[in-house]
Amino acid sequence: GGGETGTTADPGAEATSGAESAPAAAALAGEIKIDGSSTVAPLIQVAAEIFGEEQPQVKLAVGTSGTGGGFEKFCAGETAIANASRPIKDEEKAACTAKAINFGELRVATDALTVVVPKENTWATCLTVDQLKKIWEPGAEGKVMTWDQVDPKFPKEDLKLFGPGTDSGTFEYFTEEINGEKNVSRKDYSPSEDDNVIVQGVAGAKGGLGYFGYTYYEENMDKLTAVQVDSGAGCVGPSAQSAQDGTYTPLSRPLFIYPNVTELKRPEVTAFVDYLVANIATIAKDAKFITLNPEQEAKLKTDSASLKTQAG
Amino acid sequence: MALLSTPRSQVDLVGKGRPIREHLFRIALLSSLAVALIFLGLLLAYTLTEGWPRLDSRLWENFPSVRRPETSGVLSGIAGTLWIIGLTAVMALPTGVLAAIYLEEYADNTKWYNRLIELNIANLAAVPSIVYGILGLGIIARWLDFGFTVMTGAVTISLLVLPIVIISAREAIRAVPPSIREGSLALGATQWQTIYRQVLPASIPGIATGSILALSRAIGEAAPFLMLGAATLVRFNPDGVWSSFTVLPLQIYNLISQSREEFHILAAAAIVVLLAILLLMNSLAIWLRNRYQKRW
Amino acid sequence: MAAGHNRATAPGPNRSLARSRPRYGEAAIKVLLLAAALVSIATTLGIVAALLEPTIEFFSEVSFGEFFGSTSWGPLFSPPAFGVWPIIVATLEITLIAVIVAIPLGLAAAIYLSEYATTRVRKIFKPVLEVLAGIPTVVFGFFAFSFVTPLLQDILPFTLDPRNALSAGLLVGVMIIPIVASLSEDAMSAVPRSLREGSFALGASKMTTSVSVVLPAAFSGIVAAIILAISRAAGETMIVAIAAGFKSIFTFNPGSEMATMAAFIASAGSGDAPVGSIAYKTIFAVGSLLFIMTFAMNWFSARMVKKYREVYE
Amino acid sequence: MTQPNVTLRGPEVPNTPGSLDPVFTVEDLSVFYGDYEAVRNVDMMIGRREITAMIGPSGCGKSTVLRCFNRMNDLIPGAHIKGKILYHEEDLYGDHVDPIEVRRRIGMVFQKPNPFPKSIYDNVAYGPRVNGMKKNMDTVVEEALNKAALWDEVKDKLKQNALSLSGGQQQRLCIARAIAVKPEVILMDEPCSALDPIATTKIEDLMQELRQEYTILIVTHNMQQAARVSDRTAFFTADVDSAGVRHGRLVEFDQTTRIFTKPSDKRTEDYITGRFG
Amino acid sequence: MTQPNVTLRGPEVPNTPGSLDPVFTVEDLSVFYGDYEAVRNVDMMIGRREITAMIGPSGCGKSTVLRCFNRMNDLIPGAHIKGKILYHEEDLYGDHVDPIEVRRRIGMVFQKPNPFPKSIYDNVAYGPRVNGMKKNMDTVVEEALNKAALWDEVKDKLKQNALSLSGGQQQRLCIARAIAVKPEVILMDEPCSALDPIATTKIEDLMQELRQEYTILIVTHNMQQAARVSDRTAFFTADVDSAGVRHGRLVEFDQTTRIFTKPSDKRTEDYITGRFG
Ligand SMILES: Nc1ncnc2c1ncn2[C@@H]1O[C@H](COP(=O)(O)OP(=O)(O)OP(=O)(O)O)[C@@H](O)[C@H]1O
Ligand SMILES: Nc1ncnc2c1ncn2[C@@H]1O[C@H](COP(=O)(O)OP(=O)(O)OP(=O)(O)O)[C@@H](O)[C@H]1O
Ligand SMILES: [Mg+2]
Ligand SMILES: [Mg+2]
Repeated sequence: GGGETGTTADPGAEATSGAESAPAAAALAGEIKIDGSSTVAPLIQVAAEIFGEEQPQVKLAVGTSGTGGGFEKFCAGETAIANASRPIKDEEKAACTAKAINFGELRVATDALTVVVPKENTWATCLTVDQLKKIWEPGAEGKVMTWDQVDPKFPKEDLKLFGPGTDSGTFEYFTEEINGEKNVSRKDYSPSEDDNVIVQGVAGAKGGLGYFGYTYYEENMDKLTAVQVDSGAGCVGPSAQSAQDGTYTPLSRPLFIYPNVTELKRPEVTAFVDYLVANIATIAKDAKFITLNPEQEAKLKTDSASLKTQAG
Repeated sequence: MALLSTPRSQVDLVGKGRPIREHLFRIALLSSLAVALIFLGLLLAYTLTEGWPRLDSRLWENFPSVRRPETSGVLSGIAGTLWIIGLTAVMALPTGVLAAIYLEEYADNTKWYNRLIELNIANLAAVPSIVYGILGLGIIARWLDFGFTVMTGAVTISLLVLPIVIISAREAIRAVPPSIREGSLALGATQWQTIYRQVLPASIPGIATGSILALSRAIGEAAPFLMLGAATLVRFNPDGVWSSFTVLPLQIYNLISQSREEFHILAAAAIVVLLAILLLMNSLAIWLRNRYQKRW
Repeated sequence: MAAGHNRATAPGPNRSLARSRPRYGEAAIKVLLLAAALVSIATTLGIVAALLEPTIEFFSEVSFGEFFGSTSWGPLFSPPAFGVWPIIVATLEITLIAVIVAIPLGLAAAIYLSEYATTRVRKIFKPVLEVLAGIPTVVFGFFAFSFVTPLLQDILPFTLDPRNALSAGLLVGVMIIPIVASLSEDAMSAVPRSLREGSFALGASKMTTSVSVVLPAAFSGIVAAIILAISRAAGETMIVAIAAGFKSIFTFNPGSEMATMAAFIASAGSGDAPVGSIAYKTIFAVGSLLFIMTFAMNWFSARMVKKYREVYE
Repeated sequence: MTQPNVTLRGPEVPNTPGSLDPVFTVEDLSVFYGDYEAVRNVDMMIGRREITAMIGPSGCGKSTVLRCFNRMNDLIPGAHIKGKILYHEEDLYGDHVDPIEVRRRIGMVFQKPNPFPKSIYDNVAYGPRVNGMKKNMDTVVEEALNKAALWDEVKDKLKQNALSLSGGQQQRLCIARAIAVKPEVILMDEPCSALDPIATTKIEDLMQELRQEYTILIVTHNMQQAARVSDRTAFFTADVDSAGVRHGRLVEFDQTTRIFTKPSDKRTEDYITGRFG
Repeated sequence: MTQPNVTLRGPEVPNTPGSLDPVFTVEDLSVFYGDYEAVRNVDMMIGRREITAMIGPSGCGKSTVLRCFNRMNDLIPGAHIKGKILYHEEDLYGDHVDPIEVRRRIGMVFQKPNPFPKSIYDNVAYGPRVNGMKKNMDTVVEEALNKAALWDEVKDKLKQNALSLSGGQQQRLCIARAIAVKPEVILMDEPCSALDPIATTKIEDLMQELRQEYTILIVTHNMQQAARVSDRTAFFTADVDSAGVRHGRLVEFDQTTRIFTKPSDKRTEDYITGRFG
């Protein structure tokens, strides 16, 4: 036994030794509020989880108010980081400026919007952008109701449409790319924030068709087939490869986070962003996101470094 | 004299086949009640079987995780719910009871403003909870600048249950017979002495029962939190009233929305936890009522 | 005259009846109590304040005619459509289904509890109804979506969307049964026993007495119960968000997915409509409409109760 | 003994003891509420087309006994009887007897007027309707209201809510309602105690009228009223047994004139001279 | 006229008309419930250490008038008075008068015994406590229970809940409770109507005792009781005015012996001889 050291039991000495033995660098604390796109959320949630295991005192709250909702809170100074599935809009920038909130933009991943049909669907292996437009444009509402109206070669099967809610960045992006203008879409589809409903809906109807982020497709490959998209250069299916190299057009898109520069002065926020940037490949893989290609990853690193210098 | 007597034949008191209709009616009534109860049973059985595989300590010891559904739990939701309920109890119950005392013991309801208060309370009890969410968002979070914190959630929920607390407390107070009040006042007690020493002690069991039932409604609310954008992935417990938080019903809503089957099982298991808390509170209410209810 | 010889037992005329000590406490308490009662008024004012400004702004951009005169709803689409009827119809349809479920079942349960059940039976069933009333609506939503809808899809001859008005309506109905049952039971128990005895003494059966004496006498209370239940149903959010979905097209088909007003508020409110945008204001406009609808119903209910209350007692 | 302060109906008393033609014969009746024996060992007879009054201090079981005659006590959980009540030689509590049928034959009027919250017409028509009568309702209603001396006062407002009537009118309406099903007997439990003197007088006059056709049993706490209107009087009281439990008992049953002039029991005398109660 | 059937307290009646030493002087009192004038133009005096009884048919306003004496009517929204009640020359409804002080001085016992759901001791101690008395509570309680003739029956179970007492004991407890605050006057509204004969006798005896020290006002529907216990009697009745509205009125106020032997008003005579009510 080491009972002999008992003589040093003096309160003052103990206090000093306690202070010294505290790890000076590691233990960060504080709360980091993050909100925004539900598409980006899983990536940040995974990052938050892993980071949280190393820094249990740092409290990360991740909300999913949607890209716009996230910016709203962000520019009101309520959150430290905004998640976005599209670049910030000018109005939103103005709102941030009005509140003197400086921010930076970091591209953290790539998404491939995936058009899915059920396994029983054998005909729609590849659709052109025009065909997708024919299905989704406002003029189709109440008119294009069966597959043979899209292409006479397709069977006369009822067309059942599913998609994300109108308030998501995904909807905005898809409508812009396919219908040519943001938020322009037929209204008689089943919108859902809940991708599970899209999966179930499409899988449950022979003539079903829907679209959502690539992640969800990966999770449900057993139930759904991804449609190849032909934007003029032949049919390309969604995959990490095609999204990264840009051949999956027009439906691949960048995903961002926007840190508040002032908030970056807090060590725990910097630490989190640093951690995310340093481990972006593993995190994205873990969250089943399409990772950045090397150039994109290099840009992320330089962008985040310059943000840190801004914050001082 | 016998001539005046009613003939024996006229004195037949046998019924005329009424019982069958009566029985059918009774059975119809009973089965209506049964339908509601069967639903309750079915619902409990369904969630219990669905959630069974995940009904273990992982559920209440772990924080939610998107990476590992198998170890994911709802600890932060349970903690958030307890915070909200605790604060709601502290804010809504005293306010509600005081308001009920005012309305029952002081308010002269020939006065327009007292009638307005009453009508207003009845009306608030019917206002959809999502509208309270708008109130929380627009006034409490933004205008009062409480942000998206436990405090905002608790104030919103307090306002939501306040009418229910007031209504049930009024009933409990009204159940105290007027003769008790008269007896006290006739001895020269002031009105507040009468209330504090006679009316309140006699109505406490009723008030407690009503309050518990009101709080058990608060426990299940999700809609206002949806409006308040309470964070969904919270991997910590609130450490104060100005902390971020999530609540159990909102977590359940989010788990249901996940596409992975594991999360649905987790949702069912979380529902069982929520229902268990609820049943516990209800049993407490029933016990209180049976134990202390006064029959005048 | 023997006045005042024993002060202890007879205070006598020499002591004034004026307040012997000031009672500021009593007044302070009354103010405190009134303040507590006024919190409810403040709540209403808060709701109105939260709703009013964005609603006014909304109607300065969107005309009443468009709001109430069109059947195309899609404030977040481009170009936006502001015909509110699809979500009103969905709200009414789900409420109607709920009411069709809840009124007969709830009333029958109430009659049973009030007129037939023994004290012991009532003591068991009332708490059980309370439990049913306390079940979180997410739970009902989950049950509707993952159990009732698949079940109905199997047994019903027509197609049912994965999210549909029918099963949401059914579950909203189950949710409001306890409200109807327990408030109606209160109203029926309040009917004086003498009325029942009067009926029995005339040779009426229990069924006749319940249906033609007790029910009419409790009418105003029952109406109030039903109206409260209707406003709960109309404003229910989680069940419809989970089980009825968000598709806002103008349809009466209960098998199809449809968004109610509350579901719209929930989805748009938790979504990304930027503050100040017309889409954001739409949330408040719909919120105002919902608030006004419940307000109107309750005002009507209060009048009914007042009108018929004097009828007995 | 001070002379009781009562006005007795002299000449019209038609029955001498021997002439009682029994509608009910009560044999050793005890009434229980659960385990509690509220009334013990009652023996009495109710004569046809007579008015029988039941008097006694509060809680002595007058209402309890009265309600046995039309089986209203069946509605109270736990209430049951021992002994027998014969209605024209038939056991009122026999197995084959339908209490609903009993109540149709034996009407009842309560202490507080309890009209249904319906129109005057519907109140009177209620009984005939629930008893399956369909035709000539107007005639039935008019006849019943006439017999209850109410027709003239209400004939122009039959559709009006019955609750808009005055207390005395309401009580006469309740009598009309009872008459409308053409019962043989009418039971009345303190029918005037909620009424003012003028309304009381009207009801008492009405009882004298009804006596021509109906057998009437009335419970009253007003001795003067019993003396004024009844042919026979039953005096009940409550005594405490060795275990300290109170039980109601029939002390004396006789012609009203005898009860009020020459009671044979000391307790009756004490009661009617106001020494207690 | 039939001789009223009453037993009058003969020798103890101490007051001849001239000797009335007024505690209350009621001058032209009318009592309103909102717009309804329930009682009209009452003039009477309540003599010190006397028992004054108020009798009359139901609804004639006895309780209404009684409750004016300790301002209990203040608690009913809309209730107010016209006229004056002087309490030892001081206007009971004067601006400076504190109704709570009034009620401390003028105690009240109700129709149905209403003990608080607390221990016997706490029931009696309640009044002194709310009036700020702190010391010697045990003595106060014992004294009050003694005066109410209840001490011997309850002295071993003072901590027991008051609701476990019998009805008569409960009523005596309520009297003890009223006495404990040392009032000058005790108002009693039909204090025996919910009690059995034996309990009634006990309360009546108690009133005779209390009369040595307190001024007592009692409302009763039992004329025999009024005759037995009171020194003076006020007879109220209700009449209907030209608009068809009923108002209570004081018909006659006099020494009890006179009221019951030589009433000067026909209505009093009718009432006490049982011709109505
Ligand atoms: N439903 C009941 N359950 C139990 N006990 C009862 C019930 N009804 C009456 N009693 C008891 O039976 C006894 C007789 O009551 P009853 O009502 O018959 O008396 P009463 O003579 O009509 O008195 P009153 O003049 O006050 O109407 C009383 O002790 C009473 O408490
Ligand atoms: N709170 C009240 N509001 C309105 N009217 C009332 C109120 N209390 C009593 N009255 C009316 O005042 C009149 C007198 O009532 P009060 O209770 O004084 O009569 P009472 O002589 O005590 O009768 P009873 O012998 O039945 O107790 C009645 O017509 C009654 O309806
Ligand atoms: Mg009775
Ligand atoms: Mg009275």
